[in-house]
Amino acid sequence: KDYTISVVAGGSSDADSYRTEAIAMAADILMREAAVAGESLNIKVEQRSYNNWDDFKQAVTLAAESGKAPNIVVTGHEDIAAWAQSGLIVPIEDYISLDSWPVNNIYPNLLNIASYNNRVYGLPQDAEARPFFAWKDHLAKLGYSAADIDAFPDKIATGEYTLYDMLNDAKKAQDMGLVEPGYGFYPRVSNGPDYWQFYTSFGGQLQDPQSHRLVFDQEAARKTYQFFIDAVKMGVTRKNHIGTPWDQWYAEVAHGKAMFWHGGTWHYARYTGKEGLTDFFGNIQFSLIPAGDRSGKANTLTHPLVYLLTDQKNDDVQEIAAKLIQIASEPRINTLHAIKSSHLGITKEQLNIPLYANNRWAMEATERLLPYASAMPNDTDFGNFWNIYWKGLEAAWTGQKTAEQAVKEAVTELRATMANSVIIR
Amino acid sequence: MRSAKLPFVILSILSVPLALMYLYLLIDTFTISEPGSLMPRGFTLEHWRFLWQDLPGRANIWQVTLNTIIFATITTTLVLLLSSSAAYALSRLNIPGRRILLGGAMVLHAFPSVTLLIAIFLILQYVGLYDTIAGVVIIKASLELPLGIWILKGFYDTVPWEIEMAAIQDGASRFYTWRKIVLPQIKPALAALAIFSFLASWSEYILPQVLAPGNHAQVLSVYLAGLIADDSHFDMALFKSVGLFYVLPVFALFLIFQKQLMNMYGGGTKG
Amino acid sequence: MGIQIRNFTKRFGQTTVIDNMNLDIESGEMIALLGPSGCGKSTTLFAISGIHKIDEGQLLLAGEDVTGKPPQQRNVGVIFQSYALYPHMTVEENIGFPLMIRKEAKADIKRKVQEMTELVGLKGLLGRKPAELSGGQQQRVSLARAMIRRPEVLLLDEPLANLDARLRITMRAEIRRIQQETGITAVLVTHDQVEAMSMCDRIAIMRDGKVLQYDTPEQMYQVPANDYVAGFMGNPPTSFLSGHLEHGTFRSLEADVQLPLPVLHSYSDQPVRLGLRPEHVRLEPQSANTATISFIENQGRELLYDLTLADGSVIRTIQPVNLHYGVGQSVHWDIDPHHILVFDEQGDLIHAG
Amino acid sequence: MGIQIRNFTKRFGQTTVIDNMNLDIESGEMIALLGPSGCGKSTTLFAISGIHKIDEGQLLLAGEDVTGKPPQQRNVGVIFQSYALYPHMTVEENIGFPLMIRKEAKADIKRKVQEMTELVGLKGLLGRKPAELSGGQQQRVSLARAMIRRPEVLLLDEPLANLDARLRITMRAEIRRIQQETGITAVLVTHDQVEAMSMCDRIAIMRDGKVLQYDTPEQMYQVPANDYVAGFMGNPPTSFLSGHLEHGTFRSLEADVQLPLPVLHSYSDQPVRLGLRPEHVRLEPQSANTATISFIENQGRELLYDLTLADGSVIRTIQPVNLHYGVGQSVHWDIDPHHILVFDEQGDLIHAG
Amino acid sequence: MNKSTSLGPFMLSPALLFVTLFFLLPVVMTAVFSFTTMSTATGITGGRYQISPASLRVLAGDYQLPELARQLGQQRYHIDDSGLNILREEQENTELVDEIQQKLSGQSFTQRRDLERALRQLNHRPRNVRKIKEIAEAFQHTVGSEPFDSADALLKAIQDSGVTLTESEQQAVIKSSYTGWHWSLENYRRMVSLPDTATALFNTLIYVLFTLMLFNLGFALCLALMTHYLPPRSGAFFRGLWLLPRISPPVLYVLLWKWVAWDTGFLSALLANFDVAPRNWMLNSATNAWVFIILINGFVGASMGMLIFSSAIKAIPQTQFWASDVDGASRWQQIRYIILPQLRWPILFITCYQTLSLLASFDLILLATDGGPGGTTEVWSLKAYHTALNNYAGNLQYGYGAALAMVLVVMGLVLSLLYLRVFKFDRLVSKPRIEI
Ligand SMILES: Nc1ncnc2c1ncn2[C@@H]1O[C@H](COP(=O)(O)OP(=O)(O)OP(=O)(O)O)[C@@H](O)[C@H]1O
Ligand SMILES: Nc1ncnc2c1ncn2[C@@H]1O[C@H](COP(=O)(O)OP(=O)(O)OP(=O)(O)O)[C@@H](O)[C@H]1O
Ligand SMILES: [Mg+2]
Ligand SMILES: [Mg+2]
Repeated sequence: KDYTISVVAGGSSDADSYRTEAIAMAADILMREAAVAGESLNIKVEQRSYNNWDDFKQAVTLAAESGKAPNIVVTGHEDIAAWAQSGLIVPIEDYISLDSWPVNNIYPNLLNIASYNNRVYGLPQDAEARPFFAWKDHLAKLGYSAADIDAFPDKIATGEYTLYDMLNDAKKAQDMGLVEPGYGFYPRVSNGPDYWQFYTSFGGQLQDPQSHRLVFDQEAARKTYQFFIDAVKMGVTRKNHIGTPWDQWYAEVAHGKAMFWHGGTWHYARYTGKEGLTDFFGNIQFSLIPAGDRSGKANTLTHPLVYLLTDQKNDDVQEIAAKLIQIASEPRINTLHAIKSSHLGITKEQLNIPLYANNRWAMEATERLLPYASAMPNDTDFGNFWNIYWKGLEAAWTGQKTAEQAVKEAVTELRATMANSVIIR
Repeated sequence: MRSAKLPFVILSILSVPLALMYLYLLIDTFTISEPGSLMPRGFTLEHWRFLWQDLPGRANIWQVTLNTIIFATITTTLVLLLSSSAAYALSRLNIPGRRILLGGAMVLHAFPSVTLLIAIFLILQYVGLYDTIAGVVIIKASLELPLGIWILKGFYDTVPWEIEMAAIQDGASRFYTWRKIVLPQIKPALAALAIFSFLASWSEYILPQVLAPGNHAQVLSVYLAGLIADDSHFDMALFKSVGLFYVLPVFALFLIFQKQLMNMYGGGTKG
Repeated sequence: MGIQIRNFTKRFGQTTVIDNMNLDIESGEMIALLGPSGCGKSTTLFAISGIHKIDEGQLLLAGEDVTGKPPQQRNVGVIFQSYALYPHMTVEENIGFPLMIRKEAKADIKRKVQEMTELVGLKGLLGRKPAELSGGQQQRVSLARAMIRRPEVLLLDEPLANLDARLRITMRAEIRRIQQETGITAVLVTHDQVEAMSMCDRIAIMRDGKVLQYDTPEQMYQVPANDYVAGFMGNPPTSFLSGHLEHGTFRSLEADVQLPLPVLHSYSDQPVRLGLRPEHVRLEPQSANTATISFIENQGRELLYDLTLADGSVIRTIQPVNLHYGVGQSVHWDIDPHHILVFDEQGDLIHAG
Repeated sequence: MGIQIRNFTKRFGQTTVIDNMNLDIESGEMIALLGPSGCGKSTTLFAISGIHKIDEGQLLLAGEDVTGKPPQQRNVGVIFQSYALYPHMTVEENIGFPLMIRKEAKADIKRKVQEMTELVGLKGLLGRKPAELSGGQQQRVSLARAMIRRPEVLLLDEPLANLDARLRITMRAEIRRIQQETGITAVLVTHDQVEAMSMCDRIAIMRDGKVLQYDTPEQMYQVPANDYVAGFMGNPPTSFLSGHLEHGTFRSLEADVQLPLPVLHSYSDQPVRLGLRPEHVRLEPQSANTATISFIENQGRELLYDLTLADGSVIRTIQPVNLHYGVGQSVHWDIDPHHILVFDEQGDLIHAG
Repeated sequence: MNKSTSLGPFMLSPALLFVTLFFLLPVVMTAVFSFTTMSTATGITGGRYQISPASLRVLAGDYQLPELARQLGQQRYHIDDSGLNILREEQENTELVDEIQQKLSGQSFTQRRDLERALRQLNHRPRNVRKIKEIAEAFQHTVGSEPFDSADALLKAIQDSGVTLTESEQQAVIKSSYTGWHWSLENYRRMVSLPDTATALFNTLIYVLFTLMLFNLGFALCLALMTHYLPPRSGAFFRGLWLLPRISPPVLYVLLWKWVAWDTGFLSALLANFDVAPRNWMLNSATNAWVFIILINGFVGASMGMLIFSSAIKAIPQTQFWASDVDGASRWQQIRYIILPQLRWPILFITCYQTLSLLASFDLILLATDGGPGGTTEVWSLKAYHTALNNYAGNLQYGYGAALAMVLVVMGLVLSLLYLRVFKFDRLVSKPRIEI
């Protein structure tokens, strides 16, 4: 039998080529299996990657509306909610057994992230975490001993070292002239999931575990907003930091122009690759995002991409696609992607794959970060929810509003926009 | 004729920022200077490598350029065809509601195309032109119509009635008169509009991106946009080079056809 | 093919431009529509050609009612004031256009164009575009284009207006010759009376959408229906003099003029206007009427004198160059009674010598 | 203010349009530049006004060298061939423009415009836009605009070309009167010899960027420097006849013409061209020269006959209307020897009667 | 085709067809969308019926039926005879059915996954995951969270699960479980109630007004006038230079501005020589941001006006310039009295055309400041884009986006009608002189 399976990946650059190639490899394996079993099966895999998320999502949704959806979509897990509700995708658990290999080896929290309405819609394609970074040399000059620096991640993990401690150190570093003003704390330059980490650091919760409803914690939001206001006030972060060009930012953080910053596990590839930082571990310490204050907790956020199965109105095709996804999630195959693109693995067994195990970054990051990783909830209203949160943060950061005002307006807007589906505390 | 010194000086001063921007753009594509450095250093052709080798994972630049040329050319042709006939009817023919139609053409321009995309998509989808170059061409041409109609109408207004009368007297039908007698009179305007539409189509990004997302017919704007989203491998100098490559043909086109393009205005009112 | 215009009325919006006009043009005749700007000459032509709709009335060509027919179905050739040549076509294409429309054979067209260009004297210019031609040449292309399909009616809208004096004289003769040779019925619109007189069999003088007089040039020159027509005919123009008729003598006290008009002895105390043509006003030392020369214009072989009378009114006389009067000189003048045109107060002709 | 043009040369790219021209115009004089289209008349005007730069030579106004000065600094009024009225301004604004530029008081401008419009007969049209005016009215606006600031030099580029005959005559007189009254030095560009003769003190006849003759109208009419000038002067135009001069007699075998020219008895077997003015050609039954009438044109008070000679060449005669000849009729003609112009092969005048 | 009354429609129809199909129809559809709750999640073309946590929340909250919601929310699988009979009827593998009866009879499961797991332990288990799913479904005693294609199917499934509904309960369940869009005025209500609606409107006003006046008209005029007085060659050069922003791709063009304005950019580097601390000039303050937004858009916008004005000036007969030279007009007076009055119509045209262009455009702002700092430069169209088309979390709100777009359409419509009226555009239509 002949099948053509198309796979489309969003937000992918050259380093992410295994997102789609893994499916092609899986097809090869599946065909060989069929041949061994004496069946004739012929699968052709069409691959396509998009750099730009907006374009990708637009293309996929419009293609789906016109009945031309690709069979497999690689996208952020947050799309599951909307796409599942609109019927664009079907649950993968209808086609493969969750108890089978390698699905049963996937980290359960990742599999959870790929679920909606209690059903598993896709398999995680990769994992990552969003660490907090510090430039070791600056830490040393601030007076931290080598041992202190090594213990830094632990101090953060326990909540001993908070975000405000960090601001103070940053200020000190600036005053000492280690970094220029505004470079003490040098966050991500555009909106992104990273900014939920601070909300979590201040004790915020995104989803109510019982009702699965979104939660807006006013106090946590206020503290988060205030934190950035304070950072600006102390001069360690620029008021207009948002909007700085990415390539400038990368070049700066990779060469010690900043004291503290945060990013993603994949930054490792960029620092050591294009930016030419040869000794990553000698220069940069990484950890969880510190707790906001004593009441909050250190955390990190993972934002896995997932393989999703689109509704083709043809169970046979969907089943083949599901099988391909299943095979592509084999530790060996997934490791190719994880290492090449500096992401983290999805299965426990990957730690036993030499390619993975020999990669210091992958191993350390997996150990240090992944167990603490939370994720954004899958909810159709989450996009709106996020926009509103971000708008408030940006207004506070740039000095347009006080933290209180910003929270108040966010609440007003939340009430007006999504009434029942959000719990406002 | 009087001296042109004063306007030259003023204009030069006003143009400095713009000229600097593009000058440094040019310099950056041929050197290895760091971003933000004022003194260029280290000549290289490295950033222009896309011209002779395909970038990994991307279409061949020449194929993409060809696609763009085809896209722009067909769109331009369509704009010319549609607006030249519609504008003639509005300018010269005795049809009820001319006033309203002409006003309508202007009002059309008020519709923000981006926000209508979803609806446009559904229609294209319904007529089976979604994800085809033909679909994008049609939409782009429709968007350019109001301007085309208004410009050409102004020109039709200036064609002397007498030659049209003469042709009719000589036995030609109105339609034939339009095609063989009136149309040749507004050639300069057609040329201007053609160039203008070509420029506009050349730089169109959203429409091909959204309405023809398939890989088969990538245009330059989409190719270029594809280069930036890659935040871990973003190569600014390469991006600038491709950008310059994208701008240069149309810039040359403008310089060559500037005389024709300067015929954008055909009058229109005597008040 | 004769043309009959019956009760023709044309309105643009509220304004009536042609008011119930009647005009009979015989087959093979060439007539002129003469009148000041805006009197409706072009409008009349447009009606005949079919470009304008007729609001009221009828138009007959060769006795057939063509009122509702479009221009394409009337065999009418038009020469426009501005020639209306097709700027993008060569002379050859311009002239051949009406034949091409009819889809005649290429060879035929070529031959006919050849003939036509010889007729109008354009040989050797066939490859040029209108912009490369002089006014006179353009004129002739326009003529050739109108003639080539042998129209039964030729309409000419100020065809000579843009030509210089010399060319105009030549073209006048040319057009008239061709018209007479081919026996076409022609209507010439002009505001130049010399043109109208020299080219046409009959002239219709129009004012404000009405025909004032429709007559042969000689008749019109000699017996103008009213002072307006008299003023229009004659070059240099007729001078007018107001006064009273008393028992066979015209008198103007203010102008200090007295002229015998024995034929009109029956009138007494009749206010009249005299029309005096400059060519009939003589400088006669014996005359009792005096005037002062206020301006002399050299017209080449003759001189035109402005004679200012006692009341400041001016009459003109044209005289051979060999007389030597100067500006400011006082002269005596006279005119033969049978050359005097006499109009009543309304301007209608009472008597022509 | 006198104008001196010294060794003026003007080139457009490669082509020399004016070639080392010299012209002296006296203060208060009105001269005409007469010549065919493209001979450089307008170019000369543009040089005087300062619109064009002078490639070589000098221009003196009132003895002062103004060669390098921009138009704004020369007090020169120009009437353009196409009027160049400002289409967006009313008549009043158009005429007042030069004064407004000088920031004269509103009331003054209004008064002067009023005066000027009366002078040129535009009263009542002050509120109109140029597009709403007839050609003649536009012409007069242009005139008024040029005159209103009392220029010392007035340049007129074919100012009467678009007027009808009657208006043209009136305007000729008017312009001349204003020019004489105000003592302005004026240069009139025209290709109409009647206009040039009737309005100007002197005429410069130009061809191909050169001045052929610069003289008073009478002199030019009676003693044209060459056949070209002769052909230009006179209305209807001079007819020419080629032949030989043999001991005091002109002979053309082909045309079967023989005319005595006793004054020129010294020439023998000299090829010449005769210039015959229509007004001097007489229809004389006794004459031995015969011709056939090939066309008759009614000019109102006179008739113009085309006389075709044996070899097909045509001469013209103008005769009073009371003679009754018909087309095709054979006639005898003659001319007084002292009215004959004789030119040599190069066209230069040998003798004027 | 001799009559203009028949030729006219014929010649207009192609353009009319295009415009209707691809312009008017989308507008009408957008207007329709704006009264719906359409989003990615609801799909565009239709929905299904699904008992999901969200729908149960609505049922419990909006319809005050918490007990029903609880009932429907239950998941229960019970191995009983009715299920086995169904399997037998469907002629399933009898050995398997027998084994189920034998080993699992009487057992209950709250998760399908658990039942499936149990089934997978059996000896005669099917190889196929889908088969197992089908078998499990036979024992389902609740509606579950499967989507149904029709309301009737859902109701039937509920009935089958043993829950009987009253008429009103049925309606409530149908409404709350529908995943597609429904009609609603919510979008407009929401728009009115949000505080930054007014801000966006005000920003739009500033943006359109300043860009239009300063650049699209003012600067365009300056360019046209100055290049007019230049020799043709340098005129062409400057026009070409100023056309560059228009023909450059926006991403590249904005990048150049960032190169100028950012804290590592040209301006900072240049001013460093004068001891001015480097800063992000573009985002330093709201005022700065506006200045740059207007500059960025203005540089692009000026070229269109420049082209139209330049060619309009070119169309003025040269003799008028000569005449005014001779009349003594200085260059400034020439501009003031001769050129500008005759540019009336092109100026009006550009005003009209560019107002509408500006209203609808946002791409440069998006790339330059993205509405920042802190939303101070977020204009209406950008807001529409942000809220409706640019949603990180994938759920694009077509309905709300359409409502925002409709506001723009209405603004544009009103403005253009106003322009058409005020500028007396109808005078442009003159009566044809050929009356057939
Ligand atoms: N389309 C029109 N709408 C309104 N009035 C018109 C129209 N065309 C002509 N007229 C008016 O009709 C009258 C007659 O116009 P027509 O063109 O026939 O004059 P004409 O005798 O040809 O004048 P001219 O010698 O100036 O060409 C004029 O008063 C003119 O203003
Ligand atoms: N800008 C120019 N470039 C090149 N040649 C020109 C230019 N202006 C005029 N000429 C040429 O110079 C010659 C003289 O032109 P000019 O306008 O002075 O003629 P004119 O005597 O006024 O003729 P007309 O009676 O037709 O107005 C013509 O042959 C013309 O073609
Ligand atoms: Mg007319
Ligand atoms: Mg000239």
